[in-house]
Amino acid sequence: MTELRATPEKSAGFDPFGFAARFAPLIFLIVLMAVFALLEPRFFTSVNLFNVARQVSITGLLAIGMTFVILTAGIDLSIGSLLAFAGLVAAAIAKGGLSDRFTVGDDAIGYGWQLAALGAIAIGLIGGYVQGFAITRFKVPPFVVTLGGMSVFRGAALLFAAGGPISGFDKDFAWWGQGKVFEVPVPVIIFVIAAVLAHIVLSYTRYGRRVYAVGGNPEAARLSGLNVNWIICSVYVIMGFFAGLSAFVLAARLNSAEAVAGTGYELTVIASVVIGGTSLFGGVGTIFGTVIGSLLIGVLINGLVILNVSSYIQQIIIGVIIVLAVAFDTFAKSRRRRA
Amino acid sequence: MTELRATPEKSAGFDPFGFAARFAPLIFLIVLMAVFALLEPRFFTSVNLFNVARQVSITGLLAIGMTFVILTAGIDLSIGSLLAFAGLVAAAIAKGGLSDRFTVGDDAIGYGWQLAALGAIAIGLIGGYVQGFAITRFKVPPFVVTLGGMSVFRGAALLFAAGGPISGFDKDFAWWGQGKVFEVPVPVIIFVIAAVLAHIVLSYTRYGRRVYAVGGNPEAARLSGLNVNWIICSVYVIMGFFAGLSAFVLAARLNSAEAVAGTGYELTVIASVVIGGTSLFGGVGTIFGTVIGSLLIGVLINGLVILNVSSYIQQIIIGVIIVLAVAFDTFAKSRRRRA
Amino acid sequence: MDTAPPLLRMSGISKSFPGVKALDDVSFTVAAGEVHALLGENGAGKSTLLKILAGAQSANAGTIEIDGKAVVLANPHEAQQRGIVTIYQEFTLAPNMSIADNVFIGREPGSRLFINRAELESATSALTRRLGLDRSVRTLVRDLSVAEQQLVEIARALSMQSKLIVMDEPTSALSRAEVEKLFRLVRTLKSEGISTIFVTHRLEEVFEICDNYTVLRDGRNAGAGAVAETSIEGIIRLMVGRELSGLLARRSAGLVGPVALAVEDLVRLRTPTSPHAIELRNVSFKVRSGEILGLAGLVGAGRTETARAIFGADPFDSGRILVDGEPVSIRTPQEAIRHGIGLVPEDRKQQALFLALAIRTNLSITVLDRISNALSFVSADKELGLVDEYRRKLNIRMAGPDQLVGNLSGGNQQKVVLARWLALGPRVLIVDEPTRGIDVGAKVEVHNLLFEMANAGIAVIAISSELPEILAISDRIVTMREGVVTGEIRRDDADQEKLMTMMTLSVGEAA
Amino acid sequence: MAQDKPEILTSVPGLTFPFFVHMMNAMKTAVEAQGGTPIESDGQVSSPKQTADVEAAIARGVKGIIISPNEVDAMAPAIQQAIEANIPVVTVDRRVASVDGILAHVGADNVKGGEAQGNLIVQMFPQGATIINLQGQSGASPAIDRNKGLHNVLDAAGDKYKIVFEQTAGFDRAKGLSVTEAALSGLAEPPQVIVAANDDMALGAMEAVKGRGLTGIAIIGFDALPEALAQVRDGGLTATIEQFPGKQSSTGVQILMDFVKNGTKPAEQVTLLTPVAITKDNLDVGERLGEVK
Ligand SMILES: Nc1ncnc2c1ncn2[C@@H]1O[C@H](COP(=O)(O)OP(=O)(O)OP(=O)(O)O)[C@@H](O)[C@H]1O
Ligand SMILES: Nc1ncnc2c1ncn2[C@@H]1O[C@H](COP(=O)(O)OP(=O)(O)OP(=O)(O)O)[C@@H](O)[C@H]1O
Ligand SMILES: [Mg+2]
Ligand SMILES: [Mg+2]
Repeated sequence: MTELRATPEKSAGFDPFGFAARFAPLIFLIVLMAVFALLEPRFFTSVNLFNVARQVSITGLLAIGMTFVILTAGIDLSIGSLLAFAGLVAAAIAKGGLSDRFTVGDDAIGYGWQLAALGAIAIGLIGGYVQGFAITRFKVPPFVVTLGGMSVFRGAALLFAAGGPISGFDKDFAWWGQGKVFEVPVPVIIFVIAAVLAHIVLSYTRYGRRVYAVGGNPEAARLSGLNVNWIICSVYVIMGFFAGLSAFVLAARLNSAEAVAGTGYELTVIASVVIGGTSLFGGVGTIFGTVIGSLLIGVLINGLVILNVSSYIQQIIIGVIIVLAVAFDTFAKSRRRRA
Repeated sequence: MTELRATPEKSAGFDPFGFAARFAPLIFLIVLMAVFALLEPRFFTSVNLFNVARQVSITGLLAIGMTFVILTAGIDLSIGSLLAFAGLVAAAIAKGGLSDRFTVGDDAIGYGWQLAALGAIAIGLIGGYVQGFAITRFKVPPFVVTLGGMSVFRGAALLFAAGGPISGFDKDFAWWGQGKVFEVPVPVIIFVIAAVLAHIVLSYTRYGRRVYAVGGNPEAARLSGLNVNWIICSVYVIMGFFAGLSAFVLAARLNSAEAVAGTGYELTVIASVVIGGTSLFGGVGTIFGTVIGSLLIGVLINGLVILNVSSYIQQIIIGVIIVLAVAFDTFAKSRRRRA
Repeated sequence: MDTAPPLLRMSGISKSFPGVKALDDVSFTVAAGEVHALLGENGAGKSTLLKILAGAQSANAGTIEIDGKAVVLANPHEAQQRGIVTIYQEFTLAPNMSIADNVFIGREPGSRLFINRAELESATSALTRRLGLDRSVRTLVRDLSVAEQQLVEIARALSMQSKLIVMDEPTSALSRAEVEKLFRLVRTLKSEGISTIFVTHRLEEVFEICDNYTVLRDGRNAGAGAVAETSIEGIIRLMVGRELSGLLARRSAGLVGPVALAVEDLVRLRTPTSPHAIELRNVSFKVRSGEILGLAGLVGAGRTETARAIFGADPFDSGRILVDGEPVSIRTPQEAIRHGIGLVPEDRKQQALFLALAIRTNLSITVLDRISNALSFVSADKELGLVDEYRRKLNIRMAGPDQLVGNLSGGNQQKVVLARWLALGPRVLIVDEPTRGIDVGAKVEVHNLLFEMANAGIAVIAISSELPEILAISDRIVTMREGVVTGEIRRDDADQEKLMTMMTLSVGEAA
Repeated sequence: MAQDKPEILTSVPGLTFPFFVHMMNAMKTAVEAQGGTPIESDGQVSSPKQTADVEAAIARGVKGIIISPNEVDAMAPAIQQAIEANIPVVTVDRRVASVDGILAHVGADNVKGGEAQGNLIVQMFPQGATIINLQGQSGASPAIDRNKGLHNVLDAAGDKYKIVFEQTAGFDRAKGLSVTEAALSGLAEPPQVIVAANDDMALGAMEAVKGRGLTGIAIIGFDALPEALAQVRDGGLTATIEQFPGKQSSTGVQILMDFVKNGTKPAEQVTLLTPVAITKDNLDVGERLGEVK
């Protein structure tokens, strides 16, 4: 949204409040990183920062999809479950079935990572489409449909793998989660490419404008002749795509897929998106913000662990900081309007 | 005159669509119960129905509070954590501290159930107030504040009890969860009283009217002279009260309080409220609907266990039925419009 | 050519809502190149008919023919494909998107995939300039005033390929200057052979711009014909089906009481919530109890800002407000109400109504304390009595007190808002565009109500963009321009021309 | 549901954990083998849910209950209720001490399992060691008990055993990985031992260690899942703890069915199996070794 705010004031030189409003989450992130770096210099090593980036990539991919959903004033609670299901399907394909589920390393036969990735993404797309269909066709609120989906996909994942993990993939598969290109972890590269593409789609294409319009005022969008149902359905399909993709990357990263993977991801991911300045009421938000929001949560979790803060206190700090980050963003924006 | 033309349709006798629209969740519940009773007659024994009622009471109390919150277009994700924290505080008070946490039965010394109940409710009220304050004062969306609260209260609960449970209360305390009055379990009585009171407040008092108004259009409510912030804050306090109350009842029911209690309750409770016809956009909903919604979920869980459905398939069925219940409600209401 | 079918023929259209038959066997014909007025009281069914034409609602019965061919308009997209473009009565913009994005939403220039921003913006600014909307096309719609938003909606309609433009009360939020610009555009369209359907409650406008008219009454055809062959009275008779009762006698100015509200040097800088708001500079005026003070000005004169500042809806930076001679501190609407000040806001849907709640709840919200007992229980009897009282007094058309306000016609919604404040009985009542979208009959009723209130000793501040209305109801008129008071005049000394001059004076000239 | 096919409630804390899935399967197989019909209950890691399941089973009129309680104190009232309804109850894995009348308990205490981990560390590193401890999900009773057992041994063994880093990783593989990565970044020296409260976290830690290219760190899991056994065999993990969930279950079912069918009470009211640390040397102890290919 910040970038939408076209500003005649732009020419009036540097506007500190405008800057703060636009980059509030980024400022917050930088301060947070500075604090961690001061408290524990090892936080700031390149190894650790790459770790953070890699950890963030998985939920970050989900957050990109979630940005589309939230821009239409929707929500998707099913992503964690869908991810688990898609991951198991990918794993089963990669292992050529369920019988060899624990065979380790290259001995594992199977159908290759290409088919496995396709399988995960297909499951994601189908899961997203079914939910989008229920939302637009039966007029059931996204919260309810995806709450149902959360239960259904988890059940499906557990049933599919009979409750157990599937693990040990070949090197090519594992490369997608563990490999590096010039020191940069592969998941990070995937995340960055996905973020850039999503940014282009949202900012410069017809489709992107329509997503904002539907979120901003669905009735107005309908009366303007947009196919609102189609657009709403499509964002859940996009979300499903990202759930499938991150399922694949996560499986490669862990060298294993489990039915309990992704539990609780929905809230982390929604929090990342909202911290990045996207409004839960739709129509306002950017991919840039979402990336910052995802990094903020990733840094927070990593930093507190590195500082070896007791896990109970970690939870308290994380909760407080999430609220503060959004409060700071709100405050910065209101300051700007005052200025 | 349109107003004259309006009347004949009303006197035209029973309006099946109008009836279906109003009582869609109830109809759905009755059909569900009939199906279970047919498939397994033991579902319909009085023992089992009282079981269901007692199980529903705990989440039902939370759902009553959540109805207030959702009526103002808010949401509270922190209830499970707040419940755990409040329960532990009550337990510690009942046991006279943390040192005797495992002393069983009447040997347990302590400050009595009265103070314990007060303690749980006080924690609930404070927790609710702090969140309501952050929402109204810092203008952070309820989703974010209570997501933060969810993390903070869970951390606090774990810290308070050092992660472990506190258990073994005296008979008077346990009566509130395990006792019966003329065959009717005490939690059920508490739930019914609370539901009736909440219904009266929402339907017949000034305060109730204002809650609906604030949910319906906060700006209009402000310009009509309502203290919108006060009302919004108050619903989180009410939610906190119910979190404290149900924490007390749950501790009494299980004869124990744990830091992990209530995990995932937020989604079940929100689902109950929405199934009961309350709109997540605020301004529309009833306590009657919430009670039906809570029963529906309780019956579903109980019925599937009694039918000996495999647990994974249970999850799939529950997910599907939640969506169907809301779809049926929407459908019945839209039929009415069309008619 | 005489045998050619008309551009549009709707016949036998019926539409029911629960409890209401909005349209009953309505026929409606529009020829190519004409400007056709669709008239009727509030709730007559005009908007419903036009929404059916726009594909936004479906009829229960009836046929639509375009150029003699029967068509089915299942959704707005199909209607637009056939060249029917609609400006709706309600707000249909995305508030967080820019003017340019809103104007071309769904039809952006560019390649199949990507938008050409430069072209988008230049095309938009060409349009907005023609309409006299003096804003960067990148301004967010939510930062615009109601009038400006209306212009954006018009710009959007004009940007579409059309044969027929439907305008449902486009002028209700506009002042004279913009109305004239709009009419100039309508005439240009007409010369290009494009037809316009025009809905308004300002009947003079019909005689200015329209060729033919159709009148609806209670969802049925009440008459149609050429504008040249009728008069305002003739149309009113068709609309109302009876003679209108005249204006009430007003209490003479001599009986006006002491100063009830005084505003002194009110200053509000470019401000907290709206970066583009009008700055108020040293606004001062007084209003006495029993008096109606008219606030006149062009769009952007700062009248709404003044009203909102007095009412505590927005903060102001300096200045004093005195009630009954005592300085008071008002920071919230609640405090304003406590001091006996009420405000009927400009935008009823966003700022006044609870659309999903019942009429009774909407009406009683300001007086809950009065109609409830010590235990804070609301008395149903008192509440229903209240609804009944105002349904009669203001002739509100409703299916019943439990009907949702959102299902009322625009005019009846406005009456519910007025009733809410009348019920409270404030000492000072500010009404901001109180008759926007209200039909002629109801307008008289609202005016009479304002008189009654003044007669009862209430100080009334009336803001209106219609000069005839200001002249009809005020005892005294204060004019504003760009946040500055430019003059004050007694009604008896005022006429439209004088007011117009005062409204366009700049600060220096005013002094 | 005839008299000759008695219905038995088989209830475990949560079927999202492979450990309990195995336990459930063992229970069901044993019940069927003994001529009963198992009624499955998944506690979903929630005491109220497991209580509800027990109540539903009582209403259904099951002939016996075999249960691994989600939380021993919180499940006490439900078990009490079953006993009052004259339904025999056998508890598995976790013992409910506060209720009288439980037919039998078959268990391998989680505290003992944690001690087994500690003892293995002491045995492997008699000179002392630096240790990363990955705890289970905060507040969950196996997490508490296993952690307690580990500390019992290491704290007693003296200062040379330094827990340099201790965090929860929620019994979750992805968290096991990310927490270990952070821990390795935060420590000046890599630790000698990583001990985890379940195999999932240990396997996650193993990936983190591999990712860093470190060798020679002993990684100890818990639960003896087939995958962990495979890794112990292939050298990825150093050890895991076998609690014999299958044996516990089948023994428990045996006792229960004996009582249901013949009214025989067990000789021993409490049967405790000692948890065993499985390393390369005693892989054959692993109950589920057969599932590993
Ligand atoms: N969605 C709806 N649900 C129920 N009733 C409706 C709905 N929309 C319109 N109505 C009713 O239909 C009738 C016609 O309304 P309509 O909006 O067409 O009137 P109108 O002629 O446009 O009035 P106005 O001049 O006030 O805009 C009114 O009685 C109104 O209450
Ligand atoms: N509800 C509101 N809150 C904040 N600012 C508002 C609001 N409504 C209007 N404004 C701002 O006030 C400015 C001028 O509004 P408007 O044109 O209504 O002025 P006005 O003097 O009241 O004129 P008129 O009454 O003729 O419309 C607009 O630019 C808009 O940004
Ligand atoms: Mg209308
Ligand atoms: Mg105005």
